[in-house]
Amino acid sequence: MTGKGMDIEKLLEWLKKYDLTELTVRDGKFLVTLKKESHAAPFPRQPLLGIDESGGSLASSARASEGGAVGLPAVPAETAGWHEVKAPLVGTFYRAPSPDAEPFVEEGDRVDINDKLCIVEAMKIMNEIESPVRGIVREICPGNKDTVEFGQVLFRIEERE
Amino acid sequence: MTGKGMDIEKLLEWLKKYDLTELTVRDGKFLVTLKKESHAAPFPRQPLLGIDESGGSLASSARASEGGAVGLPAVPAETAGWHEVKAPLVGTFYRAPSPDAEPFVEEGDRVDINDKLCIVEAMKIMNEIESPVRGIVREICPGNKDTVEFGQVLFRIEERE
Amino acid sequence: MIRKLLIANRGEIAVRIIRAARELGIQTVAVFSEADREALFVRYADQAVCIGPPPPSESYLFYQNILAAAKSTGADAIHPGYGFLSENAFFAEACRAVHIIFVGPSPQAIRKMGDKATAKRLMKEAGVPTVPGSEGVLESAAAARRLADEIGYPVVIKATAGGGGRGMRIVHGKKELEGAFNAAVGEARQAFGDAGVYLEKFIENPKHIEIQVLGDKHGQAVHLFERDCSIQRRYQKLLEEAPSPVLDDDTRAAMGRIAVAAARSVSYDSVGTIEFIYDMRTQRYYFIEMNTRIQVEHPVTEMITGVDLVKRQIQVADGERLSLTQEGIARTGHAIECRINAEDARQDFLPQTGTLSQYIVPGGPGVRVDAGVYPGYAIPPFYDSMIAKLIVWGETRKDAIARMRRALGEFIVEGVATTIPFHQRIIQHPEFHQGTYTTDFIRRVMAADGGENAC
Amino acid sequence: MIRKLLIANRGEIAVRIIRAARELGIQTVAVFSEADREALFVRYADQAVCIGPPPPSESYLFYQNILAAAKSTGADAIHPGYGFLSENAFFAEACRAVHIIFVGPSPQAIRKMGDKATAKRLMKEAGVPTVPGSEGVLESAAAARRLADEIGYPVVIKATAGGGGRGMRIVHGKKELEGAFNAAVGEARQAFGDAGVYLEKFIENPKHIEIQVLGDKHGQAVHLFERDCSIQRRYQKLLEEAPSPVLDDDTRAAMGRIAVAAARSVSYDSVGTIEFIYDMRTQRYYFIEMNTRIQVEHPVTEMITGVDLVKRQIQVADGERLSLTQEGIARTGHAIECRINAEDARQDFLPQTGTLSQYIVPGGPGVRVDAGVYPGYAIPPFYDSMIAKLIVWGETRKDAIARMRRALGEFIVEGVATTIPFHQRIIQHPEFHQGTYTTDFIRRVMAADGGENAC
Repeated sequence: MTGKGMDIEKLLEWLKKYDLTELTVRDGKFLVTLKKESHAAPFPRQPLLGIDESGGSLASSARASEGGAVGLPAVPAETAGWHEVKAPLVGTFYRAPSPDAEPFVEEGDRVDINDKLCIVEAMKIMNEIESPVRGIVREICPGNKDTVEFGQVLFRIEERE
Repeated sequence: MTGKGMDIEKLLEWLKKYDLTELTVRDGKFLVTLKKESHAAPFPRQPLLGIDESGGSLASSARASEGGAVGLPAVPAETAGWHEVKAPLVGTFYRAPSPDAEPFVEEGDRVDINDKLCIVEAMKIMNEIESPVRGIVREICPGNKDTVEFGQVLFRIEERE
Repeated sequence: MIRKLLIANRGEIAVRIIRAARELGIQTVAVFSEADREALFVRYADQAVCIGPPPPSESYLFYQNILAAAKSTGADAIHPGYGFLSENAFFAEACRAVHIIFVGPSPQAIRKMGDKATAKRLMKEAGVPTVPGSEGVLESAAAARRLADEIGYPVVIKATAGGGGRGMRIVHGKKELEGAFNAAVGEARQAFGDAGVYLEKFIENPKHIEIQVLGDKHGQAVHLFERDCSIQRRYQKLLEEAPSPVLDDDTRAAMGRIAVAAARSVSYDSVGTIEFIYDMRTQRYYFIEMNTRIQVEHPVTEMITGVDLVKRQIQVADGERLSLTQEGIARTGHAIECRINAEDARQDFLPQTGTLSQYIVPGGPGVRVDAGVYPGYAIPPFYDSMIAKLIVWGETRKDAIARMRRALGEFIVEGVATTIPFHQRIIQHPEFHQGTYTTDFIRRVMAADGGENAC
Repeated sequence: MIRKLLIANRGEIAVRIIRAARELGIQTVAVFSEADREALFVRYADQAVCIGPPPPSESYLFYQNILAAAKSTGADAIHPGYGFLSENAFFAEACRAVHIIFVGPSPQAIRKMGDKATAKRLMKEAGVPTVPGSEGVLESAAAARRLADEIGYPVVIKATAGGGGRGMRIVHGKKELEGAFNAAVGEARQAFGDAGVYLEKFIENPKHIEIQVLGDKHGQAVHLFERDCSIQRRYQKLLEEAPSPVLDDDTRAAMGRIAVAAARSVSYDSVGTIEFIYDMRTQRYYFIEMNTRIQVEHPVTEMITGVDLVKRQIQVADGERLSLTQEGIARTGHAIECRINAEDARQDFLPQTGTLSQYIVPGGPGVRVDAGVYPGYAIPPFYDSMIAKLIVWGETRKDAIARMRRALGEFIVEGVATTIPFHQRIIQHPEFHQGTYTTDFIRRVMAADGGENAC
């Protein structure tokens, strides 16, 4: 069997048809490997703070001491073009300036550049996070009081004039 | 980038063009990996008795205690169709019935089925190896008195009527 | 002086022997079947010779090719590992006949200990306690009763021609004896065409405790304490530890002395193991058999004594005097071994084949891994399913258990199912923590826990 | 009671700390930079929090995010490992301020030992031998001569503002002194704008020998013998062993007592190391500095004593009393550690990045691997190049060397160049076998062998 001239679609068909998890096509110098990506990642995935970028909180992703693999929630496809506002530091996420106050923003709200979005509290210091873009808040990812890690997505904003 | 509809020849071209050692094409569910098989095997190759099927003898393949990787001699392409006579046991390869006698066969000789080809001596027992085919002896792989292992190629015979 | 050692085995024990030889400055020759060309032991050896096709009978048991490989490569000694040819007296003699050192005991010792009846008789003569019972076939129910009264109930009546539990009757008291005797005789006659039965004391749910011994060719012999191998599934050991959590020091010392006497009685001149069953109720122990080879579980003894048993085995085979004295062998701490098999515990321990797509071994303090595989290796279907042994040492048994738990959690194998999750269940079990488990632990406890297969 | 420990470090030491914590039943939180998302320590921890981008100043040194991660996850203790924040007294205080246990000594001890001049003065007061020399700046050539006569030649004159050998003069005898003094003063003035120089005894090609100490918060302190860390390349340790092959038992005991006195003098309450230079000609030794943290080479001490230093470090940080007594600490056998760095010795030890396409670690008896990587892992370019530590134990130094040789041969790393071949050269060198090597061994011997880069 030679890999030359054999198109991938053909191989993909075989994969599906025969329910293969791996298909290797070899010809002298070259090797083509087709794998069905299983749910198990190459390394047993454990939920990490921050790998889950769709808004998982620390509370929800704290893992058992020797817990098993957990699937990661998929990012909805339509979010692809939205602007992501990420946590610039580790801390606790607050949607409002005080427990009794209204949230800074809700999903669907229109925001302008430098509008306040939330507070991330770290070591008793309240860090206000402002919007870097103009648009509509499509998603507020962490829950109120969730812990967020560096780089975790806090908001998804559809940019609009 | 999606793997669907992209043919392997195209990917092979890229491999060559960009001197890649690995190329992965991914689309959501599927993964295609192209690798240039390097000279280094996935495991550091050390010369093994018998991996060298082009006629390496034990003497030549004895490796240093902590020796490095050694390339394997390639089997000449034209041998592809020839019949290989392999050692059925471990022992010492003798080309002639006794030290003073003529060799059973030489390269270029015509042999018939059941013609004697050599002796493999094991624990003082002389095992005569006969030709399983009719044809012309194209290659005598081990040297006289070399040790041969199980499955090692002793002769390559071009089958002819 | 052994200068080149051929290893007539495969897998982790072949790697283990190569390690010992290399540390002694001895060259190594691996022999391998066509299925093992990519195996770790083949890569690690200085030389390697293919000796046949995958079936063991045509390669690892095919001594002609093994001897030819030894002679051809100039090997002056052969180490048989365990299994395969390791307890084959004929092979040991064949080595001797062609002037190759067999790294094991004398053929005579193998032969004596290889026959159960001979071994039991010899051990009795050497003062080693054996399971009390009839010397041969019992002639009558009355004879059976007399004997049972003498040795005490419970007793077991077994067909001499029997096996696998057929024709076997356990008798708990005097009243049951005559009926059981007659039933056993009838069943034996019907099943095997031989009405002969014998009677033995029945040891219910014993511990399996074995003593490691080491002798040289100059009449020296020592023991290296015991191993507790009572965690078994269908007579296959799964987990071993040293020392045994239930032996007191007096019993330990007594068993050691007896094991050395047993070894001396056959002029034992290698590493070997005297196996006992130990009755926790009476604290009595009885000789079962001797294994005249290095054992799978030898590392737990190495971990608590610091003695390299495989190196010593090679040295004594080479005629060296044992430089160890009994007083000089101390033990420190506690060691546990888990056998990591490529088996799916959820499918009745069905052996698995496949490629190790990920393989991360545990490390750090007190952790030892003896493995025959590597990342990316494809496990062939022809041989034993054990791919690695995970051994830990701790200052105390509690420390060792915590460490084993930690190490099992770090051991990541993908591509095939392994017994790692099963071991995780074992070491979390309260009865394991107590140390009072017996040979029925796996069957009894795992079944109660929701089935042996649930994990 | 510490219940959840945050590890403010990465790589092999983070894995090492997770192992210790897990064996103690303590939950673990890893913090990691964006470059370390796939690292082994992140996978092995119970929880993991990203704390910043790859540069250490924005992640592993950015204590604000580390403390926030600790508070957010409910960690009650932080282990700083080595490097990064491990000897930062301010960080230790910051932990205390937010009621988190810093797994290390008191901020006071870190501060005292962190300043070289203070440390030297304190050690002198505690009766610890220090390198003889001037108390401060030398006023004149005459003062220099008086001092040199007193402490004996050779001496070294150094600029107080200096560094990197500039303004440094080695003086072998009385006749050279005045000229050297004037030259050093001139060079110091020109190079640093500060003419101040001081004078010390010059110890030529010493051994670097350090004593492991361990103290608790209740005034107890013990030592765990020495490590010989003289195999260095540009002040980077490459290989360490314990015990030192050149110390006699009296010197060993004396150095241990002195190290304990040094630790007590600053109420030292954690693991730490007292570093000495040891003059093989005079058999005298001098305090150099104290490292107030767990060290890279701690495993060699663990291997010969059986004491788990990281577990002990966590326990004493938690306020536990040391359950060890000096008399109860015995040593057995010999241990050697090789640091396996992703560096190409043929390219002046250039750090390598790349993916570990094959990664097979050695195993078997007496072999320990502490690694931060796994097969298929991609080494990021931002951090230390050490990927693993290979540690072996043997009954004797000779056994340990043979074992290290065997283990290095089994260690297969593909995808990046490593220092494995370089270590193979070191352990085969006759001077290494003698054990008399000093800190100039790598430079001197390897150069003579055809260049440090040839291997």
